[in-house]
Amino acid sequence: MPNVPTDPAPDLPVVARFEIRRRRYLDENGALMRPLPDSLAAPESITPLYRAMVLARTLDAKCVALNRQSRLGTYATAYGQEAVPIGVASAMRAGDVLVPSYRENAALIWRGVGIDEVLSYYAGSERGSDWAGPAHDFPTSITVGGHALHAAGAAYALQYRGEARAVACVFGDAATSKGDVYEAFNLAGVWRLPVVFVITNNRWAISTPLAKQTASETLAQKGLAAGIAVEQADGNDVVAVHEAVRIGLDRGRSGGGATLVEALTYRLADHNTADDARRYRDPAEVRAHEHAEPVGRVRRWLESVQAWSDARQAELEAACSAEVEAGVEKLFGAEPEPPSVIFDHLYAEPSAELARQRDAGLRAIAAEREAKRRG
Amino acid sequence: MPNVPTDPAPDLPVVARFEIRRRRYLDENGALMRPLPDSLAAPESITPLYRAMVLARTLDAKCVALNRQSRLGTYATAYGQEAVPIGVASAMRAGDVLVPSYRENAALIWRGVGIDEVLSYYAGSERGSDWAGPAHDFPTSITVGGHALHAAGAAYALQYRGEARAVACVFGDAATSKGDVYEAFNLAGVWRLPVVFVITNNRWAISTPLAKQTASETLAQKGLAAGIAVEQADGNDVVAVHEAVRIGLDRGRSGGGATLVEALTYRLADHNTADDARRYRDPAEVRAHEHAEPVGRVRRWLESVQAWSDARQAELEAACSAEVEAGVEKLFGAEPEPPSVIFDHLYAEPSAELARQRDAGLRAIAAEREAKRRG
Amino acid sequence: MAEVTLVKAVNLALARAMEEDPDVLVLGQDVGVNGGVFRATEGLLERFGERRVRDTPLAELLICGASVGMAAQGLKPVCEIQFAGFIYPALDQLANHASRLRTRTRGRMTCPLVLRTPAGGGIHAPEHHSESIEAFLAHVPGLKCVTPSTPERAYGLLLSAIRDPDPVVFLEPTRLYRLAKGPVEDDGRGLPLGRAFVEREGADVTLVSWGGAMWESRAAADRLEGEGAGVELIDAASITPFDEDTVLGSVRRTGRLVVVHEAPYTGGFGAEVAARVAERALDRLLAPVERVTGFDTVMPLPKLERDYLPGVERIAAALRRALASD
Amino acid sequence: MAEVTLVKAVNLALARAMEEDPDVLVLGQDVGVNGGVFRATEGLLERFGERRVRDTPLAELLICGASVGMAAQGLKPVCEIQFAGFIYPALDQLANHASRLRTRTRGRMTCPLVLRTPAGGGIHAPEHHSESIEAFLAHVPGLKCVTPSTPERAYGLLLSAIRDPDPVVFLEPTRLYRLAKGPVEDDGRGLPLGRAFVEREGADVTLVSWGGAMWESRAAADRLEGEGAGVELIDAASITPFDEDTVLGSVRRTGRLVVVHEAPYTGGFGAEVAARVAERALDRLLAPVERVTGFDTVMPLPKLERDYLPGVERIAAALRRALASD
Ligand SMILES: Cc1ncc(C[n+]2csc(CCOP(=O)(O)OP(=O)(O)O)c2C)c(N)n1
Ligand SMILES: Cc1ncc(C[n+]2csc(CCOP(=O)(O)OP(=O)(O)O)c2C)c(N)n1
Ligand SMILES: [Mg+2]
Ligand SMILES: [Mg+2]
Repeated sequence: MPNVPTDPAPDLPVVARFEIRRRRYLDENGALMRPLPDSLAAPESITPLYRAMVLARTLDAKCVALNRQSRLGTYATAYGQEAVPIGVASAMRAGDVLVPSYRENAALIWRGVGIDEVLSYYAGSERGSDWAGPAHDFPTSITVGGHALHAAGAAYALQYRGEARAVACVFGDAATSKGDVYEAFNLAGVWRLPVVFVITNNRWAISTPLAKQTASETLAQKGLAAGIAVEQADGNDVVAVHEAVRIGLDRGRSGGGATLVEALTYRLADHNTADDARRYRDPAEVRAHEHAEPVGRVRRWLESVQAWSDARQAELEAACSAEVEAGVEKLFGAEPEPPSVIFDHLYAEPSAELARQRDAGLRAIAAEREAKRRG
Repeated sequence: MPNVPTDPAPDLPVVARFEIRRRRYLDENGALMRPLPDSLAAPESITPLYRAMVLARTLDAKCVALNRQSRLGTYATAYGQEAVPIGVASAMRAGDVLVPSYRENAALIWRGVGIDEVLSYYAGSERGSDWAGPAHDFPTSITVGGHALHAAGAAYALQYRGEARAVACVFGDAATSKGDVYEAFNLAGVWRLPVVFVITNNRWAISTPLAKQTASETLAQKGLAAGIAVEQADGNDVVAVHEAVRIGLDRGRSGGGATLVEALTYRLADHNTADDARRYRDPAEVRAHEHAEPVGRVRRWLESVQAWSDARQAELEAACSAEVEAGVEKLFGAEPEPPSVIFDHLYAEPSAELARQRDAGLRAIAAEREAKRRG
Repeated sequence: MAEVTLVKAVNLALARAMEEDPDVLVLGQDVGVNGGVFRATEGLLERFGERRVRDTPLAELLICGASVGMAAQGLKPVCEIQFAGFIYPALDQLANHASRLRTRTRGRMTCPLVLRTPAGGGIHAPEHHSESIEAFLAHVPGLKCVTPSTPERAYGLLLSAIRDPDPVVFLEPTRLYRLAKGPVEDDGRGLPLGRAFVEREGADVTLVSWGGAMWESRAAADRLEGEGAGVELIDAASITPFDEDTVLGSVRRTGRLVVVHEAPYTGGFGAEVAARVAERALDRLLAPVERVTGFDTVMPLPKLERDYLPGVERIAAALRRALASD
Repeated sequence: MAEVTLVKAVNLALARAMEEDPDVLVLGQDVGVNGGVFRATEGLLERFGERRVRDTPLAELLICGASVGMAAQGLKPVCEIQFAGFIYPALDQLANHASRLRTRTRGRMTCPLVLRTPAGGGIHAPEHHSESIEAFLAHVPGLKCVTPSTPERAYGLLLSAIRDPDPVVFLEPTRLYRLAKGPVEDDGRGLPLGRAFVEREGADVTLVSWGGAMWESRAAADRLEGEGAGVELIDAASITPFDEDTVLGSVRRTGRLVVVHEAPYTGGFGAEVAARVAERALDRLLAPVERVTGFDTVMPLPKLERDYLPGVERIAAALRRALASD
């Protein structure tokens, strides 16, 4: 099972041993593989997670449609991966800090960020990141892995203040190839930081399959290099993600240090709306993963315990559509930002030169827009 | 034994297992702990390694003395760590590529670089790195860890050409905290590169003890994150280092991929001649490590098999001194480089602007020197 | 002669270079089966195989650092950074290693790598996808930095960059990848590095630009010509080595200089151009130098990116100011 | 008032800032029990404890990236990069994150970090230990970049940098750490960022420099004064925001400008200074601008490093050329 080449000297004494374990509750058919954790044992405690995943999927579908209509910029869905953002967000407390990548829109929404605020980014403006939601949550990270060190630093801020809070940071499988991500693991280990790193292992990075990212058999074992607690979770099982992250956050809050959770999922969609995965990926591979997707299995489980019905499903879908439509409406109904924002948020106080550039710049921008208007 | 926090769910299934083994042959007293490898079983095959370690120590002592006399710049010795450069160099073939840090002077010398060439750097000029020795070996890396990726790239060049050659890259324990070093491990893993990375774990990075670099229990396990073969070796046992590296190079040459060897040693000296370790390190800790140093144990073993004598020792010491003195003499006897070298090695062809700067610069430099001469 | 896009010209040059020199290889994120996110490496995998067209793990520092190692052992890696905004970690390898290996070894080891990256804004991309980074590269001795603004120049300059014995950073203006079309003869002929292109001669004012900003500079030059002014339009193309002779020669004739680039104003390479004039052609200067650049702020997301980039009106206004002054 | 070295002034300012604000902490390699390789953080560990004086693993990107995370959560990290030549990986965090967090969140999150690093050459150090990096930093909108050349300025500017609500890079001229001595009143008073210091007034030529090069600039100014020329010597101190008013005001009076820095010529910040003059004070310029800088080559190892750095003779010659011209 270990992927280390045949041991050259089996007679040498062993000085350290490691194991990677995998957490699963709900199998692909919605059957229980082990007892649900207490906090999620009652169906009513799982329905909010289910609802949030359906909302995520509804939102993603809407965004792809808006992109096709050229009303929204490039957008990356979490299609088939919804259990990760929702598992993470639902395991967090309000005071915890989320440090997301670009596939965690659903997590932000769970935590109170408005749909219009989240979508503002893809509509071409940063202003949504000045959200009314959790003031300490980080904005979406576009640089792959660049935010892992922020998570470590943020965790130190919480530790520094002696607060019982923790940080959750999410990124993709390819992010684990980046040195800064490893450095963040290492710092989290040596400073025993209250942080949980979650790898959304969807097996692809644009066209690059996991096999070209790394020879390591699991991504969880990357945490061994940093001496932190590691675990693999079925990333299509929202209960497993939730529980693995919850345990990690608790560990962090109680001074037990950092955790790495590898959430095993699969990218069912194109990388984003600008990508065409048929160029590089066998559709058969995608089909083979479809049944394991995270939303259906929860519904199947809820149905199996008589906690769900077609009627409730129809109701939920209608409610999610309405919520998404309302968010989209709010987004497109907002006044456009004035070009002055280009200048106004760089420093607390602009320099004389920047003030000069603002004055001249706003005049020039107005002239440029006027010329374009005239054609 | 594993340093992972108490397993949160011992009932979860294990999906991967790893072990770290430690290689040792000669214990601190020069007694055999296991049979010597065939290639080093005869005392005559070990005496060259012993000789090289004594030469290294002689050279280091001389350099510290020269530094005290202000005849040499800042210099970092390998005092107490000589088994690493010699273990590595002796395991390499001529066609292999060495990618050293600043503590591998002895390895370069083993491979044919002149003492004067090696010392040129510390006497303040790069010219020694244009050595007559192995043309493909890299110059000393001053940036900690910056050379690990060079080693990976060099290994790819060998693989690309289908050559049965391999690369050995050496760096310190603190280098393993750097993201580029992890990235190099990871690339070496996924491309199955013919490279052996050797960590000289001397437990200190200037004033920073290993416990502040990482929470990982061994440094060998950092290779697990990259899926490469890993091993710990007694870094004060030149046989163990040699054999671990030899196996790794063979593995690389035969297509078996990359290896990480953690060589456990101890920095008996100050970080370098500009450092005073008494500021931050308990001398008792140093004393506790003194007996385990690598040179004495080989002598004790050679003596135990009647392959060494006080007379041979005296002869060796005299020979090493003479070799070092000759190198130093050659170094200081060389004509100083002209200032034109500042301009002449940047590009194959200088640009017009650089040529202009060269002309004006050489005149200005001459004037500046003349003014200084006049006082 | 075929009319091709700029990105296709890059693709042709890569294929040609790989054809003629077995030591040339291509590496980067998604350069293989996907042919690069802009299709610059399309078809190379099929033609040259995995050994020479290599998808790397996602790590820009790795891409550049491993290329240094390859180049030091005699290969000619042409590596790609997917977007210029991700180049910063790789700067460590460019500034501390690639640019110095020759000096550090007095010529024993060299570093003939090429680092290609799309640069500049205007394609409605997310953050970090629209950066202009030439000024950073210009300040690293030992590097060369080139940026084409036509397919023909992309083809010829990239071939020369790959054949160059020293490290070259090749900035491909993202905005022009498909916008710029033109004839390219795939004859393997390189264009010299370190040479600017005088696109249009004119007696009244010198307009120097490069990369994506050449697009608007051309339009502004047209505009001013329509107003009766002779604009000498120069595509600097080589940032370093910079073709000072061509630029200063022109300024000495026209007495007026407008420099246009997308990168922020302060510390942009436009400052270097202006400074050279202030040092070496001051006596011929009839009007203050004008710089038309990105603002000293962060390139905004798509809604406002056009407002950030130097537009035709801004450039035309600067040209008029330069012409009006004496 | 006590005479202290520049490095001691840094130490005093750090202690003072930590004293007055419990959110200020210091992190970096060997900053703890060792007090930093130059002793800039000496005594802080004993006084403020491990929680606020933290040795980090050896990773510059980590030091800067973790500081961004801390700053975003309201701490005020003062992080140290051991030598400026190791800053490149950290540039990723400076350019892509620290400088943008405010813009990216429209002010919801800010990044009040300070990154300190010794910079410049002349201490007989190995490769990478003598770099001058201000031009890179000057071209990153959203950063401030400051470099003191006296103990008093080190103290006052560092305090202001730490109190500043935005990220500031603080370049400490290694060569002056012990060479520059002067009176420092440890009274907690900051000196304004963005303000140049007119060290000496003079009517004939403006000499602008910063950092370590101020040392030779002072000597050259002395020399020229001895020859009867009035040299107005300005320590720019703030690279960004740059105090254009003071510099251009002076140039408008003297009509002559010499800029001196250690960093390489092409793309150095001297170009920006020259460019501002060429744009905004051209009509008052009586002589070509002169730049006296490091060469466009790699800073050599100690044997030749003095030859590389702008020396008094070179600066004096440039001043004389500027004065001779009309
Ligand atoms: C540092 C950096 N390099 C390159 C990119 C371009 N890019 C965006 S997403 C992506 C793939 C990321 O893969 P992964 O980390 O697995 O996340 P996923 O998209 O699968 O969720 C790449 C290469 C980037 N955003 N940042
Ligand atoms: C990238 C980088 N950062 C900082 C330094 C300064 N520095 C030189 S040696 C050293 C400690 C290195 O420790 P380690 O890797 O354990 O090697 P050792 O010196 O113990 O052999 C430091 C911090 C450097 N040379 N390079
Ligand atoms: Mg992925
Ligand atoms: Mg060490």
